[in-house]
Order: sequence, then C-alpha cells, then structure tokens
Amino acid sequence: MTDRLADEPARGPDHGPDRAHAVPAGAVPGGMAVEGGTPAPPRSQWWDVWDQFKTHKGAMAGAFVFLVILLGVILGPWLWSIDPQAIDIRARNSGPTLAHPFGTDQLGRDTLARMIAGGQTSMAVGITAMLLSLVVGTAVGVLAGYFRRLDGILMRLTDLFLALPLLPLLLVIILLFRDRLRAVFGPETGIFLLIVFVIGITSWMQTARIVRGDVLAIKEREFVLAAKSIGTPAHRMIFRHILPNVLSPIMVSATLGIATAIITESALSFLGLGFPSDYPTWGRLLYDATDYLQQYPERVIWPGIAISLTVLSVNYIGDGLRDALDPRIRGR
Amino acid sequence: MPDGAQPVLDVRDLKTVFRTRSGEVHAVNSVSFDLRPGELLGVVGESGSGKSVTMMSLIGLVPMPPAEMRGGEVLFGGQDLLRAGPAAMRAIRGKRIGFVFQDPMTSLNPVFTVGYQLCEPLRRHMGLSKAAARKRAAELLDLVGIPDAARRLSDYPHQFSGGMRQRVMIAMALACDPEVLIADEPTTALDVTIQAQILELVKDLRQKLGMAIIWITHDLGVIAGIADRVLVMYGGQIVEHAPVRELFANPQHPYTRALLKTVPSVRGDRAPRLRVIEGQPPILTAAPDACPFRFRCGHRFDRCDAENPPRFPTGPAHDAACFWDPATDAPRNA
Amino acid sequence: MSDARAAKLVQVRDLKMHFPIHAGVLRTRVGEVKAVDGVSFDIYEGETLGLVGESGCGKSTCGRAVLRLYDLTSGSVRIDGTEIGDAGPQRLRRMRRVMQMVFQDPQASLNPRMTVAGIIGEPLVEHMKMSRKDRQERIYQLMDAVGLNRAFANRYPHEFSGGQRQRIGIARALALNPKFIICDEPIAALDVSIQAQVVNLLEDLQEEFGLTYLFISHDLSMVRHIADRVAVMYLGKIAELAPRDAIYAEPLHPYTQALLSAVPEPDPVLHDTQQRTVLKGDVPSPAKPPEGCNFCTRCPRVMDVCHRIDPEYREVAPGRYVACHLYNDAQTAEQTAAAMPA
Amino acid sequence: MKLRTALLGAVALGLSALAGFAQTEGDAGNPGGERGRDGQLNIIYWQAPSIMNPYLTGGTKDYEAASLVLEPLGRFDPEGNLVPYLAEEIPTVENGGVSEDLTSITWKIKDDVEWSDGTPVTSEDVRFTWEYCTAEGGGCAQAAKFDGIEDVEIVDEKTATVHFDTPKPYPYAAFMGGQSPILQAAQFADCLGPRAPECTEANFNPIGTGPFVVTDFRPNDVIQLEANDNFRDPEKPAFQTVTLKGGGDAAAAGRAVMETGEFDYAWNLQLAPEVLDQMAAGGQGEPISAFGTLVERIEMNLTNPDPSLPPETRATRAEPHPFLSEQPVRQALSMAIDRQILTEIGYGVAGRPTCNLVPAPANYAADNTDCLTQDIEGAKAMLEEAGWTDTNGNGTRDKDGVELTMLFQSSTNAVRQDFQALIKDWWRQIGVDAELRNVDSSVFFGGDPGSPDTFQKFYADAEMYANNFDGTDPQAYLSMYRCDNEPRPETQWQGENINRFCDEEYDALLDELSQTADLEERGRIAKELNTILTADTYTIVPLVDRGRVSARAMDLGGVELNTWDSELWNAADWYRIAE
Amino acid sequence: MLNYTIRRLLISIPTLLFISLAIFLLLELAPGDPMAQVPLTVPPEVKQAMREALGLGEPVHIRFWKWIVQFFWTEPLHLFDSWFGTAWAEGQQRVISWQTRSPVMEIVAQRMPQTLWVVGLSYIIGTLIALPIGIISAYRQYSIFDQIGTFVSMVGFSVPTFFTGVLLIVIFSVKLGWFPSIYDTTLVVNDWSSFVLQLKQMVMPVFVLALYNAAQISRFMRASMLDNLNQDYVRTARAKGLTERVVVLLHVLRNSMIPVVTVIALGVPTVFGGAIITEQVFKVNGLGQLLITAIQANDLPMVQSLTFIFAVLIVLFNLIADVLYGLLDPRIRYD
Repeated sequence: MTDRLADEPARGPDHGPDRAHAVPAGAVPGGMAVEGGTPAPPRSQWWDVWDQFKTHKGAMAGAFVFLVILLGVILGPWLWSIDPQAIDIRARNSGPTLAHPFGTDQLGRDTLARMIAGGQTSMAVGITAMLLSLVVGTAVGVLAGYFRRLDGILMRLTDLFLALPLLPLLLVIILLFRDRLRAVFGPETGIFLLIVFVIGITSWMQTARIVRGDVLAIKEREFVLAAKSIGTPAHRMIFRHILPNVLSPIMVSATLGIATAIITESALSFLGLGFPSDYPTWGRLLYDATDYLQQYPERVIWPGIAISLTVLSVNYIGDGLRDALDPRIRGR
Repeated sequence: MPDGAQPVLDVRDLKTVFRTRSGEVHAVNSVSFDLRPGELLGVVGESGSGKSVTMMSLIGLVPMPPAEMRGGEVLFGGQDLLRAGPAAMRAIRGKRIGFVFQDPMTSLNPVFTVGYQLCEPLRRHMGLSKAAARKRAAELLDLVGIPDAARRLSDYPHQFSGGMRQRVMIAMALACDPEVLIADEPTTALDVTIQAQILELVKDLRQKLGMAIIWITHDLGVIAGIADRVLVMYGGQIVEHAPVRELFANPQHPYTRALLKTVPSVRGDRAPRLRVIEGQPPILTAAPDACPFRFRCGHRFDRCDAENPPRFPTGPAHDAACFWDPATDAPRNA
Repeated sequence: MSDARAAKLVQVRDLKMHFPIHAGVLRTRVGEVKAVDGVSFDIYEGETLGLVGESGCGKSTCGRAVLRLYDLTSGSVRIDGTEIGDAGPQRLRRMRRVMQMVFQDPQASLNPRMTVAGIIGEPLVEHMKMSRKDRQERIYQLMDAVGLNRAFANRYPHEFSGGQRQRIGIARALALNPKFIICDEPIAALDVSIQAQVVNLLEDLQEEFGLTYLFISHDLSMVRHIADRVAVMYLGKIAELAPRDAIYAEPLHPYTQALLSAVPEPDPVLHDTQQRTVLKGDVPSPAKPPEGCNFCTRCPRVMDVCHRIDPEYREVAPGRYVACHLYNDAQTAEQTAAAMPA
Repeated sequence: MKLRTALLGAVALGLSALAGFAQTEGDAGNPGGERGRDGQLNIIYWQAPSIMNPYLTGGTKDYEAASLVLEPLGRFDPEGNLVPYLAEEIPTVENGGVSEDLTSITWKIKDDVEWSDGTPVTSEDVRFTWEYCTAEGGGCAQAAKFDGIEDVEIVDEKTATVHFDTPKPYPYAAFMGGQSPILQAAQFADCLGPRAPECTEANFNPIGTGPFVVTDFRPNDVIQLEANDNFRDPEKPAFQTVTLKGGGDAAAAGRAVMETGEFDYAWNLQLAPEVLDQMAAGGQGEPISAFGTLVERIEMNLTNPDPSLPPETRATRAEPHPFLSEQPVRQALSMAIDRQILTEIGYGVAGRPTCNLVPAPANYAADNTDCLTQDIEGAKAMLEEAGWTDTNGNGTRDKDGVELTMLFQSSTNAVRQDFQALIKDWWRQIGVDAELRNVDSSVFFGGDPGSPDTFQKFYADAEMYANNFDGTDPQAYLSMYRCDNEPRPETQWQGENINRFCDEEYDALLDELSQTADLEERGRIAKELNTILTADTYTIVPLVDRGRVSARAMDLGGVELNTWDSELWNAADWYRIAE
Repeated sequence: MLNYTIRRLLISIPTLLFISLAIFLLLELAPGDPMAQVPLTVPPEVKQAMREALGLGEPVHIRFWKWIVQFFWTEPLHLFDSWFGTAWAEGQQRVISWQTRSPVMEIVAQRMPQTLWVVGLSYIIGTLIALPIGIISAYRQYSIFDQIGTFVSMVGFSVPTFFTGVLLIVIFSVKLGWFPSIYDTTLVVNDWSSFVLQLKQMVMPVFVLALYNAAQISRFMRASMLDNLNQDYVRTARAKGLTERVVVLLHVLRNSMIPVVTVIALGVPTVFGGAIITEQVFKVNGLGQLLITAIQANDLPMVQSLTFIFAVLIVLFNLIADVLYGLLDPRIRYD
C-alpha cells in the first residue's frame, strides 16, 4: 500500500516531514539526497517550525512586540530610574512632559515608572501562572492519557474543576487565603503567590484535556510500541517519547495561558481583589484610571494599550505557533 | 479496442507545478495521452510519480494555489477543459466524468446518509425529483452489488464495510452515466479478497455500461488483469506507453523492465533473490532538463544527463521515453 | 527445511487475546473482541515463519502478544526456553534483549523528536552498560550493517525516505543482538521498488546474524519470497500452516485457496487463463464470530457441520496443519490433499 | 496659618451658602399644587438597597430607602435640630414630655396620621415597634437604640410613655431618625423574633406613613414607589412615582445625574475632587454637600502589638507600646501631617481638615486648630528632644535599640491608600519609617475574633479609619474610650476603646456627662473630653472631617442634604423646578 | 446513547454533591463576616445577636445539612406549589438570603429576565456573527478578510470588558448621548417606543459581550472549518460537480459544526452565570451582579446557592454537549 497522502493533490506533493518520504530526498531544504551525501549538521524539526513561523507575519509582529514589551519592563528600571512609589505632590495630575513622559497620577507618581513596575508584575503573573497551569495540566493530561488506571479518576477530577464556577471561587479563595499568605510571605510576595496559584489552579483543565487526547493518540503511535518492545520503563517512556511529542499543544496552551492570566489579573483588580491598591499592575492602573477617563484619558490609554498589546501579541504568537506546529499546514 | 476511434479525452503537454516555500515542484511534466471510447487505460507508477496529480489536474481538482497549470490542453468532447470556467467544469465533473478515490473510509462525508450523497449528483446533474433520485440511487446500489439496497440508502457511511463503501463510491461515480470514469487507486486500501470482488464488479460494469476508464494503481498485478492499455509514469512524466500484453511481454524502458522484475509472484517459479532498483525516486524541484531515472538506471550515459528523452515510438502503439534501445542494447540514434 | 534440523526457538500454545467490550449503564462487560482466539505454532531457530491474513484477522495482535506487548488473556509463549506468557516485569525486561520487533509504518515507528543515533541507541541505553564512546561505535556498526551512511547519525527521521527509515527501524531492532525478530508488515507502507530493497536487507541480516523471523504480512507474494513456512490466519485463528512450497502449490484450506486465487497476477497472459475463486461478502466482526467454523459464512465448500462445530486445528500431513472439516479424518485429508487441483 | 484658616472659613461659608441657596430656591420655587403633579423621580444609589426594614439591616442605603416609606416620631433637620414627624411635638423637660427624673418620656401622636392602608397610627404601633426590636432571636440591628427601655406604656390610643430603667439625659434614641421608625403592628405581628426574616413581603413592602408606598421591590436592584394616597399633606408628594435604582459605582452614579441627566439624585459620591468637578461641568446637575460627624482619623495603639508576645497579652494594656506610649512621639507624628493636602486630594469640597474627634454639632465641637499647620521641623525637634535620634544612620530614629518603625494599617480603599502613601512620606521626613498594610474592609471591620486583621484586634502600631455617631448626641461616642471598654481576649476582642486609652480623669468626666441634662453644660464637658483624646494626648489623630457629597439634577427642587438623618428625609417636599 | 446519558446523569449526582460540599467548606473557611457592613456605631453585642439570628452559631455540618435539605427538598417543593397551587412546602424554611432576608430562589428568578436578555442575546448575536466570520476566514485562509477577522477577534479577546464598557459609555452616553449609561431593569416593553428604549439600553452591553463571544467562537469555527476543508470527502463532493456553495456550506459546514456546536453548548452556562464585569459596568443588575454583591456582603446562602446553580448548569450543559455530539455525528455511539 502506498501512503495515501502521497498522491493526494489536495495538499500538493511537498508536504513537510509528515510525508516527506513521498518526495523524500531533499524535498525540504536541508534534507539529504541519496545516501552518501555530504554530512550536514543535525537539523531538528524546530527549525522547520521556525521557518514556518517566520512566514506568519502576524506571529512575527507579535513576537517582536512581545519581546519589546518584555525587555521594556525588565530593563525599564535601569533606563528610567524614578521610583514608582515616589510622591511628588506638586506635580500631581500632570500630563505628558519631559520630566514625566507618560504624565503623573493624582499623587504625582510617575506613570512611566508605574507602568514599568506594573508591567513587571503583570508579566510575572502571566508567565508564572501560565507555567503553573501548564505543569499541572500537562502532568494530569500525561498521567491520565498514559496510565489507563488513572484516567478515570483524573478525568473526573478535571470535570470537577471544569464544573466549579471559577470566578466566584476565585474571589472566595483570594478572600480566604490572602491574609494568611501575606503574613507568611509579606504583602507583595504573598498576594503574588496567591494570585498566581489561583489563576494557575483554575486554568489547567483545558491543557489537561488536550494533552490527554494527544497522549492517547501518541500512545497508539508505533514508536511508543517500539519503545515498549525495547523494554523502556514508564517514566522514561513519558519523558523521552510522550512529552516531546505533546509539546506543540502545550506551547499553544502556554501562549494563550499568558494572555488569559494577564486578563484575569486585571479583572481581579477591577473587582477590587488583586494586589494591594498601592502596588502597581497594569490591571490596577487601568482600573484606577477609568474614573479619570475624561479628565486624563492618557492614564487609561497607557495601561489599556499595554494589556491589549501584550495579550494581542501573545495571541498572535499562539496563532502562528499553532500553524507552524501543524504538519498539515507547514510547507504551504 | 479499435485503435482508430476518436478519443473521448485527449491530453496534450499537460504541466502542473506546485509552488511551495522551498521552491517549485514540477509534479506533472509535459504529459500527453489519449483515452478512447470504452477502453480501460491503466496508469502505473510509484508514489510521487505524478499519476494522481495528472488526473486531478485534468478536471481542476488540484487546489490552486498552491498548484498552477503551466500550459497544455485537455480536449474533452471538443472543449479544452483547462480553459473552461469553473461553472463549465462543475457541469462536467460528476456528470460526464466520474471519480472513485483511494480511501473509501474518508472519501464519503460521514454525516450524510449514503442515500443523500448518492442523490446529490442525480439531482444536480439530472434534475431528478427527490423521489426519482432515491429510486435511481437504490438501483445504482443494487447495480454495484449491495444487498438490500433500498433500505441501506438511509444508512451512514460508517455502517458499511470498506469494500461496501468502495462500491458506494463507484455507484456515485456512475450515477449520471459518465463517459469517463477515473479511478484513483480504488482497491489499494482493500484486502485482496475484497479487491478481487471490486475488480470483478468493474469488469462486469464495463461490459454493461461501456464507459472509458482510467485506472490509477501501483500494482502491476491489477493492471495486468484489467487494463487494455498502460501508461507507466515516473518523476512526473510518462516513460512508457503500450497495450497491456505488449508492455508485460516486451518492456522498453529500463524502469518498466526493472519494475517487472522486482515484483514477486505467488505462482510460477520463485526467484532465490529479489531484484531491486537501487536508489530513491527523484525530487522534482529542479526543472526537468534531464532524464528523471538516470540516477537509478543501469544504462545511463552522457546524453541522459543533458537532455530529457522524448517518447520514442518502439512499436505499434508502443513508445518509451529513453535514449537506450533494449533491442540493440545501445543508444538510440534518433 | 527438514523438521529435525533445529531447535524450536518459539513455542506458542493456545494463545488468546480477548479485548473486553463494556456497555450499558454500569459499563458492565457484555462481550469481547476475540482478536486472537487460540493460536498455536512453533518457530524453529533460523527460519522465517510467514503469518498472512487480511486486515483485522488478528495477525498483528498475535505478533504483539508473542512479544508480550499485551497482557495475554490465556495461553503460553515460550521463547528460547523461557516462558514469557506470565513473566513479571523484571524477567520480561531481560527477555527484551532476545526478541525484537520491526514495525509497519516507518514514519510512525520512529520518534520524530529523536535523532537517528538516539533511536538506534535507545535499546543500548536501556539494556547495556556502555560508555558513550562504545555506544557511538556500536551505533555506527549498526548503521553500516543496514546500509545507512554514518554521516546521518545526528539527523531526524523526517529527513529520510521511507526505505531509509525502515532501515533505521531495523538497526534499532538489531542493536541488542536479538535471536528473534518479529517483522510486523515491514514493507506495507513502502513503494514497490523500495520493498525489494528492504526484503533483501532482511534476508542478508538473517544470514549474517542467524536471526529467526516471524514475518507478518498481507502480501502473499512477498511472504512466498521470504518465508520458510507460512501460517494463514482468519478471524483470530490459524486456518492453515504449512511449509511454503506446499502451501503455495496446493493450499488445503478453502480460505487459503481463495486468498491465493485473489492475488492478481502481474502477467496478463497468466491472468486471463487463471481460475479464480471470488469470495462473497465481508469478514464477520471478531466481536461476533459465527457459530461453528468462523469461515462458514463465506466458504465456497461449506457443509452442514461447519455451522455447528468449530473444526479442530491439527496436523493432517507431516508439517501441514489445517483447521477444516474437509480434513476431519487424517486419512482422507491426505487423499484429498493428493487429489487437490493446483 | 491665619490665611489658611480664613480660607477654610470661606470654604465652609461657601458650602452653607450653597445649601442655603438650594433651600431658598426650593421655598421660592415650590408652587404647591396637587399630589403627583411632577410625575417621575429617579434616584440612584450606587449601593443597592436590599431590604426596606431598617431593623434587619446595617446598611445606610437600606435605612435611606426605607425612609421614603417608614417614618419615626421625630427627625433631625440639616442643622441637627429635632423636628416632630408623627409626634405632635418633641417632648422635653420644659414642655413636660420628659419626666423631671429623666426616667420616662411621653410621646403624643398626631391625630390625623394614617398608615398607607388607611388605618390610624396608634400608640399600640409604638409599643409594638419596641417589642419587635427587642424580641429574642430577631437580630435587631437597632437594638442599641432601645437600650435601657424598661417598658412602653400605652396611655391612650395616641399617647405612649417610654420608661427607662435609669435616668436618660438624652432620651431621643428610640423612635427618632431614619434608623428607628414606627412599624405597623398589624403587618408585623407574626414577624417577631426568629420569624422576622420569614416575612419577606413585609420586609420588602412595609406599610408606612411616609410620602410613598412600594409598588415593586427588587432586592439589590431597583425599587419602584408611588405616592401614598393617605399621606397627611394632600399637596405632597409632588412626584407621582419614584424609581430608586441601585448598583454600579459612584462614578457611574455621578455621571448619570450630572452628565447624562438620566437620574435626578445620586447618593454619596465618594469621588476624587477633580472627577466631581469634571462631572459638574456636564451641566445637567450639581454636587451638593454637607458635614456631619464622620471623622477620618489615625488611632494610635497604646499597647504593644509585637507578634512575639503571647496571645494573652499581645496588644493589651499589660504591654505598653514601646514608643507610642510616649506622648511626644504621638504628637510629632501628628505634626508631620499636612491635613490640607490630604483633604484636597481625597475629598475636595466634601472634606475639611479637623483636629477634633467631635466636629459637630456646634454645641459639642471644640475649636482645636493647632494641628492644621504641618510642622515638620517642629516634629523633628520634638523627637530630638525626647531622645529619639538616628544613632545607626539608617534614616530611622531610634532610642535604646528601639527603632521608630511603624506598621500602619487601614482598610482597602483607594483614598485611604493615597493617604497612607502620603503620610508614610511625611513620617519618613521626620525619621519615622512606616510599613503600610491594607486589609479588606469586610475583614477589617468584620469583628471576627479569629482574624488577626480586625481593627479591634489592632495588631499594628497605628490604623486609619473613619467613625461617627448617630443622631446629635456624642455621649455614647465619647464613652467608647472608657477604661476597660477596650477589646481584649477576655471579651472575645469586642469593645470600642480601640486605642486602649485609660484615664481616670476622663472616666470621671464621662460620669458627669451622663448625669447632666443641660445642653450648655453637656457641650462644655463633651468638648473637654474631645480635647483630652486629641489635642492633649494625641491618642487619636483626627485628619479630615468628611462631609457627604451627593448630586441633584438642576431641575430638582426642595433638596436639603441632611447628614443627621436620611438624605431622603424630606422627599415629600421635593418637586420639579419649572423651566 | 440512552444508556450513556443515564450513566452520565448518575455520575453527575455524586459530582454535584461533592461540588456543593467543596463550595460550602470553602465559603465556611472564608474570613469575611456578614456583619461587616453594619456601621461601627452598632455595639458588638448587637452584632453578635444579629449573627445568631442568621444561624451563624450552629456547627458547620448542621448548617450544611440544613442547606442541602432546603435546596434539594424545600425549594423544589415550593416550585411545585407555585406551579400547581398545592401547599406541600407550607411552613418549611426556605434558603434565605442573609442580606435581604428573602428566599434566594425568588431573587434569582427575578434576575433571570435581564440576564437572559442581555447576556443571552449577546451570546446569540456573538454566535451569529462568529459563524460566518469563521467560515469565510477558513475558506479564504490568509486572505485580507481572514487577517482582519483574526485581528478583530484577537482584539475581542485582548481588551478587558471593563475598559471597553467604560469607553463606550463615555463616547455614546456622555459625549453623544445616544444610549443610556444605566440599564433600566424595570422597563416594560409594551409598545414601539418602549421597545426602542429597550433596544437602546441593550446596545452597549450586548455589543461588548457579543464582541467577546464572537471572538472566541469564530476562532473555533475557523479552526474546525480548516480541519474539514482538507478532508477527502470534500474532494469527493467537488468531484461530483457540486457548487462551491454546496460543498462549503453543506458538506464542510455540517461536519465543522459538530465540535463548534458542543463548544457553543458549553458556553451556555456562562450566560446564566451572567457577565459579572459587564453587568457591573452597565448596571444591568443580573445574576453576575447578584453574585458579586452577595460575595461583598458575605451573604453565604446566596453565594452558596448561586455557585451551586452554576455548577449544576455547567454539568448539565457538559452532558448536553456530549449528547449533542453523539446526535450530530452519526459515527459516535457512546455504547
């Protein structure tokens, strides 16, 4: 039997690694011709992914913007050394000036400095919460998919979490543990840990479901059977064979996870439940500024743009990754 | 089959190119052939040889982009299909040219009943009423040997076995009494005993209906049993063309000859060791300015690298695209 | 191929693989798919046993069960003197060095995220305590053995053609110097011109390393080429098992006869003269096999008894086993066999 | 300093002028006429009323909504004077309504008042109201107002006498003001004690004597009312129907009155001054404001909240505070604060700097103004003098190894956090370091003895919040700072003496106040008590006298903002100003 | 299918019980106090009496049991009574909100109309916008339309609704005066002009929510269409000579709708859950606003009942989604 995809005109004869054997030798750059060709450095699939990713203009723009924002908030304090907490009551409610390019707030604190500080928190929340939800989601998904015995109970657990009404619970959990954590870790670290935990713990279910589905599919792939026939034990099977192959959905979840975490944090700020009110995050800055929307519109615009741009860029990155990681699309 | 009859389909110099990120792929390269009324034209070749793309290109079923037609003409009933508009093509597809695809598991829409899918071409092309179409659909299912046809019209594709689904596909292709049936590896996904059933069915239907058939396959055994005339394709080109007995008895192209030798049989003598064609099929990214088979050919010489050989006539209704003449074991001097 | 020649490397007795079907409100077990239902055969050292059948007949499941990739429902599998049918994980892991497998789809059976060296080296990492350098050397040796250029050791599978990938899979199977390799449809996904390359390679390796093969395939012509003896499976059971020449020359079981006659002959002349038996209908579902002989629904020579009694699988002539009521009496069987038209 | 005081005076003057303007215009413009002539009135409360029974709720929004329907025997007017409503007159010792020994008060109900169902109001209803609130298991929120009432005696159909167990110099707690109106006995008869919450219909749609009756009550959303046909004044109310919408936020409410003109009246607009100005520029309405007794203050902890202390003695009088027990430190902390800036940033016209715990009514308000001027240098000198110097050069003063580091807590609220940030900044300038902390208000004011974060537990060095007193008499308010009234483990951390202040002289003065009926004399004592707590000891550091800001549409007449009673106290007099 | 449904229903009973217990315990642990809103002038002993009147004095397990009985027995009985005029539930204590001292379920029923009008309508509109956008975006992948559609839906995801909401109010209510900034829940639609009023006050909240919903669903639709456009049966349909309209809108769409329909079904509970933030911004006092005020007031019976109702809806619609999947896709048989 020939590979049925091979002659299929709908996709054309060039088709990424999935069916490279149809037109094998050198169909993709870096592929090799007949045996005996010159030795070439190894070229992992990620290069193909990157090649495809590069062709997605939105994703490239998104990656660029995201990097700029990320570098901005990381390096910002060195470039713009005003203390975000410093009060200059004489300069309150100032519009954009040379001294305060983004203006100041009602206490005369520098908005640019607060944007940078807020960005650090928002980004840190986004990235850590995403990592947490990813770790939990992947662990649950992999275990459920790989071990038939755990599948039932873990999936029930996932359903349970999916069935919990999240926003109210989020609010309750924050009310519940905020002060205890604050007592242990101090006001900022405590609430940071809590918010990250709460967002992470309530957003892993989709990842778990997707990963489980992929693991189930990969488990049926012959290379897993091949590894089993070699006698590879379960943990090495998971880390060597399963995990690397479910990376694509995990990475897409990751990008979307950052975006939702940032949005969730800002929604919590809106409901008055995020970080302490003097602790800047983009969500908090935006919330505080909505009252001044008419007087000082720039105060809304800065955090609004920052949140939207970050989430937008991350979403575009996710979109590009999804395309790039999909072997059916790659090569188009 | 009478040689002199007017061909139903005349393909001249067909070229299809796929534009990809890594450059152009010349999937079909100057392919010419004709199809005569009532005959069964077999097309053999390995995956990637361009046999399917050729047939899909004829009637615009390759997605454009990434595919692109680079000239040639396809004459069908006096009309050049490559220059016909989309509407004209739709009027031909399914009505005058029917198709059967390789994988009966995925080629039927899973959410519609078999009856609905069968009625679609009938209602569209023949303008039948719902009831009339259904009646005709039942007749068609009966024709392709599905028992209890009328009742099974309301079943979904997944309720049929693979062989039965392929019968449904055939019934669908035959629904409007097409002049041409193009079958793209229709038995490849099936088991041998089921394949035998389908082959019997097609032979039977040919006798009853008398349409011309193009049968794409990589299985020389199937070709031997069913075809009148054979095209051998390699690297996006036709390398040999001959009546079926002539081809098997007297292959002219080194590729055809090698291919025939590599295939073992369940009958006759058993060779102690299989013959192989060394190397891999070619990549089609380069412009076709040399013989595509040269890297695997035992008779390669300078000219093979410099020129793409044209199809030399080697006998009555027999030609091969090769500079080497097996009769003399020497280069042709054309 | 004399019977006395060699020891039995593999002994399979009454192997059963049943997969339960759950249904109903409480997911109770309502039945089972009898993928493999009482299969027995031996494989002698150094020979190739061909296992043929149509899709869904259980031949792949049978192969995997023999390697204990599944937990057996019942039956015994003895390889190289060790019973592995009920072996614990430790014993099984030791046995993995003796028995290996080559898979059908060279695309799917290689981890796309590992390099060739990683793939070939994995069994070495799992089972051998080797220095990195020794392992590297062993990987190169294996690549040489299967005809892969050493320069490609750090490449990823997607950069290779189908035939080359199958060579990688074979090199992986050879890494631990196994005695027994199951080839599960190793050529099914390859093009005709490549199939021959792989089959020749397998034959060369068998000769070089004294390997024993169980060669699973639906391609009767390739099996005829490579196998010493051939077993034909139908719906989870072996219908017939016999030395290659005998079975191709005079198949006993009506199913074998039909199967052989359905293979299209790549010769138009022979094709037109050949007598063919075209079977009616489809293979029944293994979840609901017919009463009596499981071939009775399609058998052109079906008798009354076939619908009632499952025929016994037994030796009707030296080395020839068949499960059919036509050969109920060994005597008649021999006569019939002699009288069979070719 | 003089200039600033003058300015303050001008602001205050301007405010009263504003209120006066509204009133005069109201009087001049109210043409009178038939009931319901002005159609629809739209009121927005950004906190939605959830119940119409003030005895079952602690929410101001609920009292105020209920005041459209339920009326007390008497109310307080915007100046804090007592005004008879259902009563013929306010009983006093002079007119004989209050007995000479101050143990009973006799109320006489007007003859013509009827419930909205047409039945007459009787002394039976007055007695029932007392029974209702004091019934076992009812959880009456106003129980404190009925403290000390021994019995309510029905003298005749329209006369009731309230007997107290001890002399009450100020007997106007029960049945006075929006929080203690008269319920109809007939309607609530089956709702006593534990059955109170089951009477949903009565709680949502009480039969009252007020200008309006409920037609549709949607808890936490909207209340629709229409004019009471049996209201005693046939010309009132001017509006036929009222919609009281709840929910959202103060900014949206202000916008709806002043910018889009969708509503006629918006309650309690706690907004930044510049936001209010911007809205007022919308021209559809204007902000109105008035001052009451609500004072934003810093409370100094006189006991040691050090977490290393055992829970039995932590933050109790057994452990004096390491530095806040020294008066110069407290005084310096107060001097460092610029109350003018705080007011400007946080409250604008709705606030004025104050140095007093009791800022009003005039009779009780002391005239301390010393604290109004920020004096950083003075504060530094004072600390220096008390021996607090920065010996280790870390920027924070210290003495005997004790660093002047404060934990300064407050509830979560944007204005309070701005204040905290500013105050921290000023304290830093005099060499005092502060760690800020804000606690969610439901926890902070929740009183849960298990939580370490309640304002009563005071596990911090200083805390900021606002408090006021009901009605116009500060006696109970000042009594909070009595010895032994502090929260402590034995009392499950309940108690009102948050600072753990204890002074014999102060307690003696309190006793004197509780025996005095003469208003002049009461005022003198109250002022003295106030000064002990603030200007003398800096135990309480008042910051801002917080007024109430609401907004009315330009064409809504008759509004008189009242901080002593419900803002809607005179809704019967409201009317539409003709174009 | 029936077996499957019954089995899922049976499984959901312990799940729901567990959820209700989890919610109850979580709320129980929360440090808030329903007396927090009571002014500081109310003395502690009065507050304590109020607490006890709410039943806060009783042990946790007794309160949970009471709640269970009230919620699963008394409330359905009341519903039954109000439908059939019987008096089974006479005198039985219902779930009472601490804040309003009225039965929780009555308030919930009162909030339903505006929630369904605004959130439900925006969900429907969002879906109706999303489907064609998703279809066209997929059919013309990487075209200008696809790029713009992608951008708009990304923006829909990315901009927090509290920001878009306030922005719309400032532009359309304050500056232009086109729409009211405050939603009137008491408006009765009985003639053309009140209908126009209703439309006007719904425009902004519905737009904000619809944008968000459309963004999500169109992404799903696009992905699902892309999956199916490459399937073999599409080629078969084209080979039959069917028009592109039929191929795309019948063959591909029907298949693509299978996963999307379940996604849409899974989104329905969020409609009943209300859109907390949008309701807050536009003063649409729906279920979301009810929940948030209840949380702020520590009205435990209300929070407990609301969250549990949401949980029931989520479980129910999960089940509906699965059943729909089975019904739509003839290949799926859950037994």
